[in-house]
Amino acid sequence: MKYLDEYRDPEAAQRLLTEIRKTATHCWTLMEVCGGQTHSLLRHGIAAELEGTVELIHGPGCPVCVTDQGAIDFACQLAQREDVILASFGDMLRVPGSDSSLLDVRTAGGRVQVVYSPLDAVELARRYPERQVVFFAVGFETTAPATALAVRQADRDGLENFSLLVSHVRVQPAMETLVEAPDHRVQAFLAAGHVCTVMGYESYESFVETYRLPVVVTGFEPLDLLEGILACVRQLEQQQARLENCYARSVQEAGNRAARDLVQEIYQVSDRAWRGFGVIPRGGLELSPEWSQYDARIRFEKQALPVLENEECRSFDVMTGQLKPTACPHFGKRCRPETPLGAPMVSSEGACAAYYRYGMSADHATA
Amino acid sequence: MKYLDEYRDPEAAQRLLTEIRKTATHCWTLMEVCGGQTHSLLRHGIAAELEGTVELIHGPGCPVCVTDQGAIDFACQLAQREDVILASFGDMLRVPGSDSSLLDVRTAGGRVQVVYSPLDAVELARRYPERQVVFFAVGFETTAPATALAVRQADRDGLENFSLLVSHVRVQPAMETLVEAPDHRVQAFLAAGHVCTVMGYESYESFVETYRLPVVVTGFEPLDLLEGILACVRQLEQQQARLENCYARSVQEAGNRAARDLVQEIYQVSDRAWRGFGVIPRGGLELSPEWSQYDARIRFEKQALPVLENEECRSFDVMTGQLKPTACPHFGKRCRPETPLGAPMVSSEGACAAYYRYGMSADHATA
Amino acid sequence: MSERERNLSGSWQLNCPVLLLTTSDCVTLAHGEGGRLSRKLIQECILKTLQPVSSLCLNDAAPLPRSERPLAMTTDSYVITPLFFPGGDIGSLAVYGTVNDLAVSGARPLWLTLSLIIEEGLPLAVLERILESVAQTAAETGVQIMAGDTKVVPRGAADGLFINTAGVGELMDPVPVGPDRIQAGDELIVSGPVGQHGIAVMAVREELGVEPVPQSDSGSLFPAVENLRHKLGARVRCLRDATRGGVSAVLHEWAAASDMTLSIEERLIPVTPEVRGISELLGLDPLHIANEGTMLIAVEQGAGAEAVAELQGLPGMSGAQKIGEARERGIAAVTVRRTLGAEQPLADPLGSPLPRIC
Amino acid sequence: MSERERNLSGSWQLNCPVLLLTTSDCVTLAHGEGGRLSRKLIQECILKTLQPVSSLCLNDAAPLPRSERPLAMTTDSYVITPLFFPGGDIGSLAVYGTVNDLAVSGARPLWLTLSLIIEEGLPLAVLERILESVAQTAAETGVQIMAGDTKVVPRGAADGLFINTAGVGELMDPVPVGPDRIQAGDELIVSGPVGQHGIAVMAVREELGVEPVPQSDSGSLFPAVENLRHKLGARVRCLRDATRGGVSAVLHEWAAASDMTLSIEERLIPVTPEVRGISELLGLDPLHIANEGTMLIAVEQGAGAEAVAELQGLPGMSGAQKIGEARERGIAAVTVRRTLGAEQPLADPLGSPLPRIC
Amino acid sequence: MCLGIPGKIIRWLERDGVFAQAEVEFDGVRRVVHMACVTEAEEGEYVIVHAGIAISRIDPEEAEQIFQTLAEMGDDEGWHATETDDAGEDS
Amino acid sequence: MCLGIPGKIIRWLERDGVFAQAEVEFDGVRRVVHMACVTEAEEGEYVIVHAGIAISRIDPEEAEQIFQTLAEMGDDEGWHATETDDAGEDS
Ligand code: SF4
Ligand code: SF4
Ligand SMILES: [Mg+2]
Ligand SMILES: [Mg+2]
Ligand SMILES: [Mg+2]
Ligand SMILES: [Mg+2]
Ligand SMILES: [Mg+2]
Ligand SMILES: [Mg+2]
Ligand SMILES: [Mg+2]
Ligand SMILES: [Mg+2]
Ligand SMILES: [Mg+2]
Ligand SMILES: [Mg+2]
Repeated sequence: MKYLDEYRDPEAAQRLLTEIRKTATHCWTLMEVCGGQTHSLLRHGIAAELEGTVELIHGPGCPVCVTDQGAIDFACQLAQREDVILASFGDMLRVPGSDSSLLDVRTAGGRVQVVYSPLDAVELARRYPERQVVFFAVGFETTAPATALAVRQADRDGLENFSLLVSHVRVQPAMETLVEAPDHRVQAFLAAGHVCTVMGYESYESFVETYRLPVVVTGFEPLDLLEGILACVRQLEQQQARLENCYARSVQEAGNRAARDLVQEIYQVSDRAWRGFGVIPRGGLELSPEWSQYDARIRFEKQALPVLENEECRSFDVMTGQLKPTACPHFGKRCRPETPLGAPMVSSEGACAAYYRYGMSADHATA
Repeated sequence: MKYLDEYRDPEAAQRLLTEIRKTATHCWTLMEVCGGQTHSLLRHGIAAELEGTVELIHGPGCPVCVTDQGAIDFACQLAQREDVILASFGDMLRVPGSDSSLLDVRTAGGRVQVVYSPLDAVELARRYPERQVVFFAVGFETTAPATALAVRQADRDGLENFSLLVSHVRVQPAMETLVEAPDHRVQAFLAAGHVCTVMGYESYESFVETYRLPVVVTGFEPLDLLEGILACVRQLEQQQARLENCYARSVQEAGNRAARDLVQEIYQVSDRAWRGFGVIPRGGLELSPEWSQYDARIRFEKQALPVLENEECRSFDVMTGQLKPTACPHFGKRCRPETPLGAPMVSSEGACAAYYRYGMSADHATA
Repeated sequence: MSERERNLSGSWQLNCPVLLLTTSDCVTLAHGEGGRLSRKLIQECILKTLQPVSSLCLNDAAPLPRSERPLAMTTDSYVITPLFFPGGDIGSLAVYGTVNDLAVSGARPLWLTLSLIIEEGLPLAVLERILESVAQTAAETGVQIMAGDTKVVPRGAADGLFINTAGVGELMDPVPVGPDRIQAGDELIVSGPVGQHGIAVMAVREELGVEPVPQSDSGSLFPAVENLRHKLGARVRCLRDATRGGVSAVLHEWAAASDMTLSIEERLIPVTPEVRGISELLGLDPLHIANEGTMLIAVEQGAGAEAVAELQGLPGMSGAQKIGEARERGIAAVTVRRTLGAEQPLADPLGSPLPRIC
Repeated sequence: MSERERNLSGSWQLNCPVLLLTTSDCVTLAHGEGGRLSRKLIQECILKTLQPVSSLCLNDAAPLPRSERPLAMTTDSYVITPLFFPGGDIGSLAVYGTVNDLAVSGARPLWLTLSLIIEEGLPLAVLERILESVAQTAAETGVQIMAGDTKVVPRGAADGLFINTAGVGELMDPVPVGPDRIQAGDELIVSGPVGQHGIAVMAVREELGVEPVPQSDSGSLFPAVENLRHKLGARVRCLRDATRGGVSAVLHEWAAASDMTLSIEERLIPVTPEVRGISELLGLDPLHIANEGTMLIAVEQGAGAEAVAELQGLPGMSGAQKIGEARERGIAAVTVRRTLGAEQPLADPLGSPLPRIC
Repeated sequence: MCLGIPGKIIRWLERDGVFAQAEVEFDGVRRVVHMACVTEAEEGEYVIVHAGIAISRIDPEEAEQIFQTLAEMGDDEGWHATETDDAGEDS
Repeated sequence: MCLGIPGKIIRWLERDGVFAQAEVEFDGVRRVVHMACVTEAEEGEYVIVHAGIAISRIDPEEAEQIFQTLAEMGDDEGWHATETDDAGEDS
């Protein structure tokens, strides 16, 4: 596939690896913000190859992992209602709420429908006029244009049985929370390529200036990641802290104007409870008042969602890079993909799940 | 079983048969009003044994057969609603409406629940508070106390999701309609034993006087039927026309006071469309105004039900004794229990179905 | 009784080992999707429970032991609601049913396959209890479970659990000639009271609220078949377990196959008081109600008394009765004599009888 | 395309003879209740359609022809939604699936049983079309249908139609020794592009709206197995159709059975462009997706090239590839080399992969 | 229509008024029956039950009448005398 | 997060505004994609698609950059020169 296969070229990847190894005089600690990058780093074996050269720590980059337990509980409650179809991305189904996951609810008879696109959920609303279709709108800024467009479509078609349970989160406030922690270990960031595709990277300028940390906008394929890592390592070796864009085929400085307009039209910035973090000021998006008739929380008369957390799960430490997943005392033991204690073990993007899947087989982990 | 087995004693039945044959100097034509009696006469082979001695013609005695097609159509519509559970006696399920039967509707996804008792339908309403449970209240005066009691129970328990689709019919007005026809052939009536158990038989006095026809209240077991037939034949041989009670172990002259009170409390007499007859004045029961909140017709905003009929079905002729089921041109050919043209072929009490089942095997009918 | 209440209330005691692996105590879709949970379910729950009666392995097909005799094969799916009923459960039924189909065909039941279609959400403890019943019934009837399959379908796509068993058995000499060879004069025998299974299931399913709860006749017919054939040899024409459609359906099938009239007498039909009471209450005819451990047998003229005596001497068969005989085709394919003694056609039911008020 | 639209719209041409008997053009509960309609459905629809490939009769069990060779037996239930999918339907699947289970076990498929669980309301024309597909597939694969069963369950108690087939076949010499005998150096071969069935079904079921609709690989593996065994004899260690859980599930089962590390290379895995495109779109790994006409084969060290050449010469097997080999147990039971060439564990999926956005 | 089956009252559960209930036996089984219309019946008596509700008490004396008639028929071995008796009773 | 896959625009279905749509090819398959954010793209161009909506046009020149860098790396067979070049480009 064009624009995929060439970025997975083994020989080119080896040359970049070599270059990184040559460049690094000692072992730098980088954080990849996005779970998609975590996935790719582990799937393609990059993290393993860089052991001793670059330590990659996994950021709060999975909107699935950070979705507040209270929101999941509410989604589960909605899915249990006879009049509701709860539509969701597949990723959310195994994430545990305080009692149960959406998959558990479906197992117990609730109606949960996996969709590829929020627009497919609008189609469901068209097809089942006697049901309320609630789309569980999780995701970073990348996904917000698609959910915003779903609202616009529902509005155009006058669908009164469509609403969103919005749990969109914003990346940069979380990065700030993270580096505000006195003991953080991050020396440079790989910024999330698709978030930047939508939002651009202008806003990182002040971040770089404030925290004096390199930020490199990075894509998702092996060469993209290796290039981003190399750029970070070079800056670090040169004791620089600049904002770089290594994913320029998709990312422009100002992002995508139409996408930002869509997001701006439908949403407004709000505080948001992040799983494992607590409430992050300006850490999420909510429907603007003009579109509040599409807000499932209002439609189903539920006000504030409690911030709930499984206390045993050390996801905060994992997501802030304080703890390698494998160093969590529960990892691979009580906490496994089939019996997750926390969200990072659930989502296929979650750092713990990624380590479990790519780094450790079941035998290995328990041996 | 006490009060059943002794009334099925073969030897006693033979003696009554002999007595009837001895008594009858020529072949009399009797009508058994009740489908339960039709069933028993055919099931036990009594009709066959009396051939040439007594001709038994089958009256409009099956509330299933006479339930207006419009009511069935409405029941089918209700059953198709997602919020409704349509509860019914098993008998009604195969009766065709203008398009389809309740069984067809269930096959197509509608929720139709067979119950033994109307009180079981109230239990359904308790169990499914989020659904509307509509009980299809068919039946003669015999069944009306049970459906009336169901309303009382629902009322006691404050069940707002229970209602009746009332299609109760009254026997005597139909008998009057029948004998008002100039060409009727009935020489005596076996009155329906369980209708009289509830209503008594005082009201037949004027009937006997007006039409000069013997009326003998008769039970359902072979000896009961044979005794009733014998009583009719004796009266006819003696050119008498009296009201007799041959089911005195269950029937009192005034009927059952408590049962009549229940019926009176909940229902009022009304005109009613009878399938095959058209509208019979005072031919049915409807909920009295004080109980109209339990009327499914009102609850589901349906006013008058059209009187619909399949024109090919000769059920009027069959039910008025003008036509033996086997003489219907469709009998056993296009009209069979699996493809009924009319209600009498559907209900297990229907005269056509009874003839088909007990009198003619499929091979026989088409041979 | 308390057993039954427990069954209906669904408060199972949980002890399936696979539970340790997942937070859910129910079967989930993942259990059916071929990955780790599938293997755990199969190995730690199914294989473990069935181990005493099974040569099951995870391979695709299992070799059968050699057999010197000709073989016969059958299949049946079991879709009963509720899964547990008085006198049995879907697991025992799935073994007895296929064992009986082999037995009445003249085969000694030897090997079964067991295929489960599980609705997402079935409590694992329910599954385990049913598998234990399968294992126990297989042990009792001497069959080995040779191959299996497990599918999980989404909530609402099945009714708790469906089981299919296919069976292979050795044909014993002489094989019954079959219903097409029924002759005038042949005697018709029923091995026990009729209608028990159907009435037992209906009583629980429709919540008729009757006491005592009637018991299903669910059980193995092989010992009776073996004894009969030992005693009567080729004088047994054919046998059939009177399952769906009851005795009536078997009579109609046999009448069609033989072109005889099969004529029975109502007063001879054995019926238990529970079945009698409920049948009268609901206006049902026990001849049309399903059985699961009761068969119809046609024997040569003159062999009826010996067959009945033989059956009545066997455990659980004391109710065996001759109920009629075959005659040259008369007024109808199947006839019954009731109160007045005249022969009249016996209805071939269109479908399961529905409770009547009329 | 127009075929697919017709399938999805449900506008079937109606020509099932049983239609003549009832006003409904759908299967009703009465069709499953053992009475007249049951017999009509079985005789006039099922038996008639299957007649060319069947020794089905209404008796309880069917005698099997004598066989000189040892036999093997298997069973599978088919619960696929939708019933018709690009490249097949539940009927052909139910025959191919069981034929393939016999084939990969080293048996020549001979006899099947066919058990239908029908949801009330299934159009009779759909049933007939599926039975025709069963008949055609049985004819193509040379199997006879020996016994059958039909159940109808109430609306909502099943998902249209479930089919169970059990199969018996003759074991051919030499029987593959099985995955527990896989040795270091053994070569792993896949018989064609992976993931086609699962992706085809997902594309239709989830209405992904992709064009062209990817086709299932559903088909018989017996000719390939027979050829391979003819050419390679005992050098074939074991074979397995890579159904639920895909190639990954088979590798994990084999690794567990053999205690080897099975190691494959991502770049060698054959994948069609349709499967590739959809997998990337939904974040799925074709190694975890189900196949229905593609198998994994383990052969002795050195026999891989011959096996691949043999397979590639067979119709429909041109995509066969060697994908890896067995080694002494290393870092994990199953490993894969991707872009950077390092060996890393291959996940044993928990359940069917769900489409991802993350 | 109107399938009505005799059952024996085993035990009153709620004796009074419109919501009266009793346990009633039908051959081998018992079930709760609504007794609103036969509140004055006693345990051991038989009632006719239709659709879950008792609609009458069976009068044991009246239940015997047919057998007396039959016995008389049997005695006389003819119908004339019997007819006279019956007519006498009925009129 | 944010699985985004490159696809090639085959055909515009609705070009304008927020409800714009095009047929987009992903290796062997095509599907309708919402194009609200890339209305100025042309047929034959590639877009990145996430959750059914295109979020960017792929810039073909920028896409080549890494391969040029690599080519240069390859030519020099060392990292010093390359580093200098790269640093030049980046700063
Ligand atoms: S391994 Fe499990 S408990 Fe530990 S941080 Fe990850 S998700 Fe939480
Ligand atoms: S046989 Fe059929 S058409 Fe004729 S009167 Fe009876 S129900 Fe109607
Ligand atoms: Mg069978
Ligand atoms: Mg069931
Ligand atoms: Mg059988
Ligand atoms: Mg299987
Ligand atoms: Mg028995
Ligand atoms: Mg199998
Ligand atoms: Mg299906
Ligand atoms: Mg297989
Ligand atoms: Mg069967
Ligand atoms: Mg292939």
